[in-house]
Amino acid sequence: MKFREAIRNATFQAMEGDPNVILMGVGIIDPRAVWGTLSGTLEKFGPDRVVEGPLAEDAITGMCIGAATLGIRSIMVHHRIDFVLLTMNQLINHAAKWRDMFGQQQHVPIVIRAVVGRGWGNGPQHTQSHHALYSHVPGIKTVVPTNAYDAKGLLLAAIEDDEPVVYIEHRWFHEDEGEVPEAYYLTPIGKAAVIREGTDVSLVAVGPMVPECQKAAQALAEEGISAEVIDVRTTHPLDVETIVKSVAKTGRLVVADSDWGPCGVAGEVIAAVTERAFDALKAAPVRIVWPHICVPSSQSIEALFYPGAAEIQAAALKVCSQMQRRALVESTIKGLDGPF
Amino acid sequence: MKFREAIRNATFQAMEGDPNVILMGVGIIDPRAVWGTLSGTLEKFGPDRVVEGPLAEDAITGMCIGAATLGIRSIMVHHRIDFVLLTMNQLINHAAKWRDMFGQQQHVPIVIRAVVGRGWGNGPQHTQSHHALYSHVPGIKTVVPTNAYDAKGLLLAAIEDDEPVVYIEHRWFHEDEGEVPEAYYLTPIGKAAVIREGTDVSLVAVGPMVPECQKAAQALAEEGISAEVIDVRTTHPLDVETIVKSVAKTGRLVVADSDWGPCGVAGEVIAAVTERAFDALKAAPVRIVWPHICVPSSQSIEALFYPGAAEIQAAALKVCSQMQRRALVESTIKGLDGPF
Amino acid sequence: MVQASPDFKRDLYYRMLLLRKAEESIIANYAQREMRSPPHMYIGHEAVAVGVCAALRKDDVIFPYYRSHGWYLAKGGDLKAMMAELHGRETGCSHGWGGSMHLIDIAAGVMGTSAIVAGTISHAAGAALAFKIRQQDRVAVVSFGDGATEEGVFHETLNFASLRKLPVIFICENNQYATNTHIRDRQAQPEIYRHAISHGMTGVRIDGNNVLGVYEETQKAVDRARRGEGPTLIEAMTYRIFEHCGVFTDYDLGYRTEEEAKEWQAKGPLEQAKDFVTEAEVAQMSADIEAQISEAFDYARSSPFPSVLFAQGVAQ
Amino acid sequence: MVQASPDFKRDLYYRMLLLRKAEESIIANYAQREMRSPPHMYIGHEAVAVGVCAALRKDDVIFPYYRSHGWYLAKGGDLKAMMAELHGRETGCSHGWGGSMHLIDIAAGVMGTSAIVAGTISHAAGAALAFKIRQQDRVAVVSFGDGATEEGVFHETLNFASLRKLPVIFICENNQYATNTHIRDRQAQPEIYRHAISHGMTGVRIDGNNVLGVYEETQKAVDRARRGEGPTLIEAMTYRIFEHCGVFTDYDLGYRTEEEAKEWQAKGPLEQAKDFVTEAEVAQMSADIEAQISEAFDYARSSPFPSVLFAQGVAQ
Ligand SMILES: Cc1ncc(C[n+]2csc(CCOP(=O)(O)OP(=O)(O)O)c2C)c(N)n1
Ligand SMILES: Cc1ncc(C[n+]2csc(CCOP(=O)(O)OP(=O)(O)O)c2C)c(N)n1
Ligand SMILES: [Mg+2]
Ligand SMILES: [Mg+2]
Repeated sequence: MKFREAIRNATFQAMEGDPNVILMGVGIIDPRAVWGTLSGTLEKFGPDRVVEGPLAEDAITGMCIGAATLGIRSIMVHHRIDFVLLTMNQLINHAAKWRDMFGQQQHVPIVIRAVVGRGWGNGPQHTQSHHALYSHVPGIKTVVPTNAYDAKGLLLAAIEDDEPVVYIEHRWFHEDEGEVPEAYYLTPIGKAAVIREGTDVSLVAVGPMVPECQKAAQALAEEGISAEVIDVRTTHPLDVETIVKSVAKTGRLVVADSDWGPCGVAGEVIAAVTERAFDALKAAPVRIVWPHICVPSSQSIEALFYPGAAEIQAAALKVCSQMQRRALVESTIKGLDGPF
Repeated sequence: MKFREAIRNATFQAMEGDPNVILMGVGIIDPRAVWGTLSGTLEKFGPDRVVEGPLAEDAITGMCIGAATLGIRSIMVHHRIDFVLLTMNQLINHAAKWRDMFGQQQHVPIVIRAVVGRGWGNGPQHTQSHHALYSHVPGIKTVVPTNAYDAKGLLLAAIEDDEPVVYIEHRWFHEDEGEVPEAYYLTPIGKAAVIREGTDVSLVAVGPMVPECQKAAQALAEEGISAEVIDVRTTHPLDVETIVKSVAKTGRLVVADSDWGPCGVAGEVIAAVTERAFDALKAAPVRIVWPHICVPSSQSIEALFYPGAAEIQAAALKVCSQMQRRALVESTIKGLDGPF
Repeated sequence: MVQASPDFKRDLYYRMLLLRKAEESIIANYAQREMRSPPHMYIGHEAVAVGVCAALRKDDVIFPYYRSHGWYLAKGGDLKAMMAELHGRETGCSHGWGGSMHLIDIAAGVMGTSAIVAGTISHAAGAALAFKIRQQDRVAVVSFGDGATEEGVFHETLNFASLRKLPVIFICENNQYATNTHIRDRQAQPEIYRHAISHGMTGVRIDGNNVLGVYEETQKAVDRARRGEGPTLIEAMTYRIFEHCGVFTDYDLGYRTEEEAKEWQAKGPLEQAKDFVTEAEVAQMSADIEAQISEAFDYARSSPFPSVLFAQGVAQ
Repeated sequence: MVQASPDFKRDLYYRMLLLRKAEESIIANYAQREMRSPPHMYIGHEAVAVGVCAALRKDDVIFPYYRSHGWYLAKGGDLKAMMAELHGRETGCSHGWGGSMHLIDIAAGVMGTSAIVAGTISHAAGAALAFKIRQQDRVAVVSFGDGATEEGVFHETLNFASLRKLPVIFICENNQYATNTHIRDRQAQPEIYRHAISHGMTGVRIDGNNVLGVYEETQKAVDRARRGEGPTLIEAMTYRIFEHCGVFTDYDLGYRTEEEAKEWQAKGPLEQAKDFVTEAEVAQMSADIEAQISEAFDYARSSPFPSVLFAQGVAQ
């Protein structure tokens, strides 16, 4: 089934299985039903559980928190993640604080489903991906599914989680087909997936950079370089163990993120690996991220803006070339003899 | 002059020097005048330039942007940085986008002066320091002065800057005395300061961790370890050159930040250094950051929460011990002779 | 207007006295630096919390703002746990994590408090939505100041609550100041209740220092809410006697006059209710309350401090 | 009501026709995939932008919303630069960085546009504050939809503008839908202008498809603003003919009927103004406008694409 259908499937299963699960958002009763991900929910569950809000994202988020104190598990849907910025006060000053601030007596099981746009000149305000912002603050978890299977598994896990989870959904995955069991299942939050095994270099990717890394790994294989590809899936809490294990094997790290660099998830991966597996690193890690400027509208500069498989491949070759040089050096030295 | 007086001094000089500079904020005409940093501004410049807003941080921030399109340079003052979260839509979706989104035709020279609290049970909602969030997004600069001299120099530089600058001010620096010239001067944004020279380990610090690193460096000196201390001063754009230069010399890095770790500035420093100066690193870098949980209210757990000089010193010893071991190893090997 | 029974009136007085004396005990002991938390005194506002909560059931819920001591006690929050929280102890109502601005007592229906102005307004509407979804006849109440109504979320929430006819009651405690700025410097049209009307819901302005009046107006709102007739905004005019945050008066600051405060004190909550009780009854109530308070202080002071940052199951 | 001269009326008609035909040309050419930017069509709303801008001076400023083609042209924005922007070219009014939702022409007073609903409401108040500080008699105008008034910032800004008597005019283009959700599902009290009154400022509801009426009401508001008598909210009732975003109609979606659209079209901006002009005049205007448009398209298509990400002096 398609990625979008997997989201719909998970939403129906969660709402059928637990009367406390509701949908909230702006434009969710729109006949277009958030690109089809919510088709039929209004008909099936009615306006009390498919709660169309006015254009009041901040208040709606606060209502999710208030309802949560009574046991309601809200899925707050945003057509674009950029709009979540209107709710930062409720999300970071409130939802993220409720558990600790009241000594573990309150929990706010809310899911913030935020869709990321890209292309067709959407421009600077409709193409951001703020997973780094949400990954920074304690009390929030952040997941970024990249295939239909995880789209369902992570959404169900997010709904089951007792703390706020930001579920970041890239619109250009919506059409992707994948194997999705009809049965209810969870993709564990906080666990990365090794989606391709390799021995020379670890390619760690977030969201849309996962398919790019797979492409790059293919190309690298043809050049005799064996790349391991890891889909972080959860940007916080980050599955450092899985990543470190991979780097311990390969000794080389390239991190690809669909976001800006500074204080981003790619940098976090590099920092965490360097702290924990410094001795395993054979070369300087590299991050492939967005140029540090707004996302432009025009196709010509948009093309210059987004990095992809080619940049990842080049970075992988660079970190591996150093290995080869060292190998080379050693081998030549080994052959030396005599005083000349 | 005191840190707080340096801010007041800079504010007066900027407003006297340029009629386009104004103050905006909630409670800025309060007789307490934002802990004295604005005393006398209302009397001197009047209500048209010392603009008391209602409790409407989001609208006021938007007004700063609109006024900026007409050439007004606003200093928006928040008694607590936590309140800036109410303005994220205007700050990140708008102010940070205005330059690029309109092809460099618009500029929003606004300063967001945000005060960070700590202690006396202020609790989870009044003690955050979000410099990482603002350092992530292109189109915003973020500075964190740690002494009276820079408090004035960075504020004046922020006001002169044509793009939005978040000026993060730690309340417990307010009382600190320092040499502050009466003359107008700028502390360049994007330049770190080497405040203590050393050769064995680089201690890179943000905000309140700067004095802690100085304390730690003192203690380390007594143990025969020469620590270099760097005050980043600007968390974005980060002065990577200065930090890399230091690590190239010392080969060891400890980063101390008064914030949470994931996707934070400390991790960014480690990532940037590892990318650019991997071969210079002799040991795994270490970051000293907040535990990943909300800031607690009670003094007993607050004491467990905030790391300080002791943790920095211990981390420095750890990264240096590896050096010593190696040195030791080398020296013993040198002494070796014979087949036993 | 219904005839309130003498017992009921006595009870209202007793509760207001409890709030007053509890805070006076905080003021009296604050200098000992054992209560390390910024206290926003409720003294002068007591009739609002007591009058409102008198019209609520135990299973109704409240979402007070940071000026929450009074609300916590009026809704039946545990006095010992409150004093322990102010002392930062493990036995505090938030186990020492919240402090004065973050009192909670879920069993009593005190669901959450925020140090962010207007932070809980939308929470109450969310709780009311939960009641509506479950077809329960429970009511959610939120309290906030006059300044809070300047935050956009106030209007966003009124619109939604009115649109969905949610069982929520908005209590605006209009003491005319936001910190030290007068409402005339902040609001163009300072009759706050009128915003309710432009959002298509009931809005009234009342004397917030008249506890019976507050009770009666709230009772009407509660009845409407339980009948599914939607929300109400009650603008309760009152006055803060002490400084915005802290245990002192602040007439020296010059943003208000001592005369103004004195006038309000003359028509204060206890003053307006003094014929609810005899002097003998007051003396007896005082003795009873003071005993509870000293017991609460002993409990707080003898309680352990919290000692771990990460509770069971919280990822480090 | 003043007597508008025939010339003036002809001019209003001409401007509305320019807006209409400019967008029709976008629709006609959109399928060629050269304009890669989400277009929010203004067709049906023309009388609002044209009527408002007719009452403004060149040195007055506007902050339109994303449905901005009409506002940009009505305020005198350059047609060629607009078409070049839609084509993503270097010569575009935002040099290709903004696209359809981010038109700007500082010389003409089009100061900035946002794709975030309600994003520019506070900007206009800020510009008005700048005029007040400088004691200039200029006026700032912001346009936004009915949905935008649900965002808290709408109320935050009205309160401040009213409090400070800022020379700002709030134009709400009430087309009854936010994307595909009807106002009855979003607002409890849908007479939006009434919120202005509860914020202590002038608010009126008018027929937004009557260009003369819009002009006259705006002129009154402008006069008040220039005299320092404060802001006005004008709720202009109008209707969107095409889909929320895109170049097609969407009656098939079922959230509205074609009949409803037809009724509104019958009293549309051009229809109501048709006796401002003779058929011959319309023919001549059309020819003139079409010539400008094809020139603008040629200009756009022959312009280079932007080629650098980082402009001079922008830190990489
Ligand atoms: C969003 C936000 N802005 C500013 C503050 C700082 N602040 C704390 S209390 C307060 C005054 C609030 O006044 P009001 O709502 O009238 O309540 P009162 O304290 O008078 O009871 C302010 C400005 C805050 N806590 N939150
Ligand atoms: C803050 C925000 N929330 C949601 C959206 C998505 N969105 C774009 S336009 C729109 C409808 C706005 O309706 P209205 O304000 O009436 O303007 P109209 O499009 O009808 O002219 C919505 C919900 C957005 N752009 N910004
Ligand atoms: Mg008040
Ligand atoms: Mg509309």
